[in-house]
Amino acid sequence: MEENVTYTVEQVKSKISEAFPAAVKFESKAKPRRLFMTADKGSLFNLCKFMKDQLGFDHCSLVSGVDRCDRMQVVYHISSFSNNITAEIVVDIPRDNPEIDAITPLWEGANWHERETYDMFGIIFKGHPKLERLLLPADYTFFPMRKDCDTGRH
Amino acid sequence: MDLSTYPHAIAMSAKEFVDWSTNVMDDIVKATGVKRALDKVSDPLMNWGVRNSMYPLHFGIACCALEMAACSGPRYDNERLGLVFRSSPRQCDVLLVNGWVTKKLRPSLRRLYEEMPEPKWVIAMGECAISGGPWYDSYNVVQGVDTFIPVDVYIPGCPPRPEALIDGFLRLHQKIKKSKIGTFMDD
Amino acid sequence: MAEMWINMGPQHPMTHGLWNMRIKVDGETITDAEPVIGYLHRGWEKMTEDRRYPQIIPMSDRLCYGSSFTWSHVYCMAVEDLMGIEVPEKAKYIRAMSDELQRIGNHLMWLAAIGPDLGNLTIFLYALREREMFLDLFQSLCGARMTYNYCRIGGVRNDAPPNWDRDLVRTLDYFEKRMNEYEELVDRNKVFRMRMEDLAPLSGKDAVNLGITGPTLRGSGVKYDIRQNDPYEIYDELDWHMCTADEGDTYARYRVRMDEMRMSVQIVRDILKKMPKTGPIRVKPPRNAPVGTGMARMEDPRGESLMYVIGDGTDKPYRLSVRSPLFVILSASPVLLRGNKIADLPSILGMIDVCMGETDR
Amino acid sequence: MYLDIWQLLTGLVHWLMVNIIGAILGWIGFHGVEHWLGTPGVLNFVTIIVVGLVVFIVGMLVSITLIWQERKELGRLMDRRGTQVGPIGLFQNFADALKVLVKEHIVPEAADSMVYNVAPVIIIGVSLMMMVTIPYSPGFYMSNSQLSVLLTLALFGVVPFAVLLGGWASNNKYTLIGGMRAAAQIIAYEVPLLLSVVGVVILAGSLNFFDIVAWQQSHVWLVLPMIIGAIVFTISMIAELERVPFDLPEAEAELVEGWGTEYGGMRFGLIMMSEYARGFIGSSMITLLFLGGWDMPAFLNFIPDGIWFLAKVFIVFGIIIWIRGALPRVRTDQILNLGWRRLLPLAVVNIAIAIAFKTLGWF
Repeated sequence: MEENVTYTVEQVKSKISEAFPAAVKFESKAKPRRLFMTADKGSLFNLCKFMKDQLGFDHCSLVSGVDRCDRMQVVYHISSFSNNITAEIVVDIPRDNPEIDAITPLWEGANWHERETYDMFGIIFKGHPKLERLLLPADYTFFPMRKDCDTGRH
Repeated sequence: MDLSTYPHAIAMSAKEFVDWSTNVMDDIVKATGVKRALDKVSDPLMNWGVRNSMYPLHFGIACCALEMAACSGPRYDNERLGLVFRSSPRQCDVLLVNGWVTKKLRPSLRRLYEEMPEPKWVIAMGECAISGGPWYDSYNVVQGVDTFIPVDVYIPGCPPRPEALIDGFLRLHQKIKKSKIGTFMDD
Repeated sequence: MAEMWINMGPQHPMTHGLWNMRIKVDGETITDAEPVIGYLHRGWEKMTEDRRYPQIIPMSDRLCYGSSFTWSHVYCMAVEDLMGIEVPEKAKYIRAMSDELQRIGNHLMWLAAIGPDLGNLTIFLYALREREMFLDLFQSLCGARMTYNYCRIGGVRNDAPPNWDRDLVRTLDYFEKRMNEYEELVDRNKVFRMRMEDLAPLSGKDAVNLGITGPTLRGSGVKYDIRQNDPYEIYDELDWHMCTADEGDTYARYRVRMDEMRMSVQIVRDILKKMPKTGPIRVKPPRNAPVGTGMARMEDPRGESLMYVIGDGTDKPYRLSVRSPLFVILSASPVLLRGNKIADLPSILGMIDVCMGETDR
Repeated sequence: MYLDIWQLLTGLVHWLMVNIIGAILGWIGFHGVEHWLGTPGVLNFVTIIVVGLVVFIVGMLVSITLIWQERKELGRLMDRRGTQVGPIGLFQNFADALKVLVKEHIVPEAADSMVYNVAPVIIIGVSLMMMVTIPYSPGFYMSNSQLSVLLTLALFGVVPFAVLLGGWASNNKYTLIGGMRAAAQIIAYEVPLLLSVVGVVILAGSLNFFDIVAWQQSHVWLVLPMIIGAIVFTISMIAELERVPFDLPEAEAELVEGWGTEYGGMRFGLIMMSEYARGFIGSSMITLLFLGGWDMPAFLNFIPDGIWFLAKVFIVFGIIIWIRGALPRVRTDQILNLGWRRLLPLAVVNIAIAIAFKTLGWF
């Protein structure tokens, strides 16, 4: 990333759609300093790397999983300190094989978020340095945040 | 003295002798009424001592831990009552459970309780420790600390105010006052 | 001495909260560290899926008991974002004011906690003494000492009681005098400085990469404060500036927090000047949220807090996800600890202001 | 003006043994025992025991008062009241003492039980033994040895050894680190402590407390010529007593309760007690060596010597408490740096000053 270059939301949008014409779709929602997009499972890591290296998104705020019953989603909130933009990337992954590339190698701050998402949803982050149970005791066998997990039973 | 109740009185080992002499002393003290006289002095004295120097365990779990800290602050100042928070369970008398107990914590809390020397008391502070509180439908919260350790005093509130905590300790005073903590020998 | 692992926790005076710091020591030096958390995990996010939107406000108060108002605030902002509600002008001012008072109260609790960490009990009691004043203010504002249940979706619950402004100004005047007392006790104390300076330095680049936010980040010289860079409520209209320090060591983090307390006092004074005297303080939210997502982030006393809520057309959220600032800062604690002495562990961890309720959720 | 306890108690014991018990025995008819009781050897022996008992009880009472003083003074420094059990909190320590009596005695399963049990005995025994050498006034003392200063300092050096033993035997990582720290600290601070006393000894020309105080009475309080020595001695003594800012062996923030983590019940109570007993000895050493002991302005002669001495001890201990209220704990490496790089050279400078004074013949 070049120093002291700031981009507006529109510039970021155009740069991303130039680099990833097929994989990334922007949502119509528009709010100041926010960017909403959906990305492909396969191109997520490259998208994040592009955003970090070229566009100055240097802070991973949140990685959260969502169980949509027919599919899983991973939602990334990635913000930029220089541009003051927060991007929301929604990635769909199949429910029977929940695997996605880890972004911990890019942002160390995503480490525990991904661990927690694994802990709660059972989503496997490939390339994560230490994907173990974080909040729950290691001997738990269920993933509590999945919608089909009946918490009353445990 | 009737030696027939101690059939090995003639040839006994050192341990047996200790037991035997303890029993004899016990019998004498009880029969002559010395025990009652001693208890009359020692019971109120010991009881007063125990009541006025209760050391709670310095163990903050959740919200109520801040009120515990506020209780030792200048406005409430629990040291007036001789309450000093100690960090080692070996030196404590009161286990103050001030927050929800999760399944991951339960073994540790049980162990802390076991590490404390007798006589010891447990105060459940706040709704979470009493019954699970707002987390009544959680998969990871133990519904009440009294499911695995005996609790003496419950302080309701979410979180209880520091005055309520001090009141809880004073209620524990009343409970100790009723117990026979300072009697010299077990009846 | 051979290297050995020490479990510091779950019951340990260093842990303000409940967690377990596993450290590997070589004599007195820490060679490795691994935080073990989850002792307070209660399935907060799962439970919210079974509560109606207003019912979650008191639960979010209990996310972090040190700064409960900011958490219910960020929750309400996220739901307002989802429902598309515009908050009345006066409610925005009251919210920002409560935020700043909460920030002072929380920083005072942090100041109280680092005293025993460094081995001095006096500062603990001094800070608690002043914290009581701010708790009193909150008590007359909303009736509770710590868990307020004050913020509402679409505004705040009630207006300030009569003469509350007068009490507030008096408290602030008094508090500014007391701040000098702390600085005499800590900043002008050679031993305090000896313990804190050049301890666990963290460069701004590392701090950003590790996801650290809040005063810990600003202590490393990174100028980033969500109140300024991504303003919410009315922070862009107020007269204030960001507090940073360049050294990146423990003392810089301490300085940033102390400056923030003074800055919060200034913000509250400014709000009192600019706040409209009359006006609605609350709009009625719809019962059911629309299908969609809402997101809000704000500057918690500890860093960036973010809530992400998905609505599915019912009166309960489909998913509510929380970003806790400490969750991330704690994951970076091995980096801060490595190479330091055991004796410095409490002060390094105390300086990031640990609050486990929001970390474990 | 002082009370000669030896004279008084010798007379009392003689009267009790010869005139009361002897008379009764004689009346019964045990004439041999009566004469044996009256022999000087027996009388001396009993007198020593009685004097020891009196000095011990007074020392314990003073130590208990020091605990009370610490609680109240620290409370006031922190803007609160401190303990309120009994009139102005005076009964708090008795309540604590009664409580530890009824507590269960636990020996951890993994501990080395013999060493675990012996270590507190050594600490408590040594701490109480130090009371033997401390004179309260020219007449109120237990022993008047020619090397009493040296003996007291030697006994101080035994305690960290027992701390190390206890910390190791508890089989707990915190206690082990605490014990190690005690050992490291004592090596760093024993040397400046002893060297700062050397200056006093050079000027006063004796290792006896009585001679040192007598010298101060005839010349000047040693704190004036030996100001560097007094400061070095005070700092080293705080380190020796393991109090804030040098209470590393029991650093509460990181080591739970330090080396004493596994000790509970009666042992914990006695260890606490002995800590304050050592605090009393430390403050009285500062008083005796630098503040003139029981020396007083001539016009205040009507106040007994012992009261003067105790008043000075309480003031010195009050300053130590003040330091505790104002300072945080110093780190391990900093404490060693301070000991070796600052205090040791200062102590040597102090000796040079003492030698200069002596050769110039000023004192």
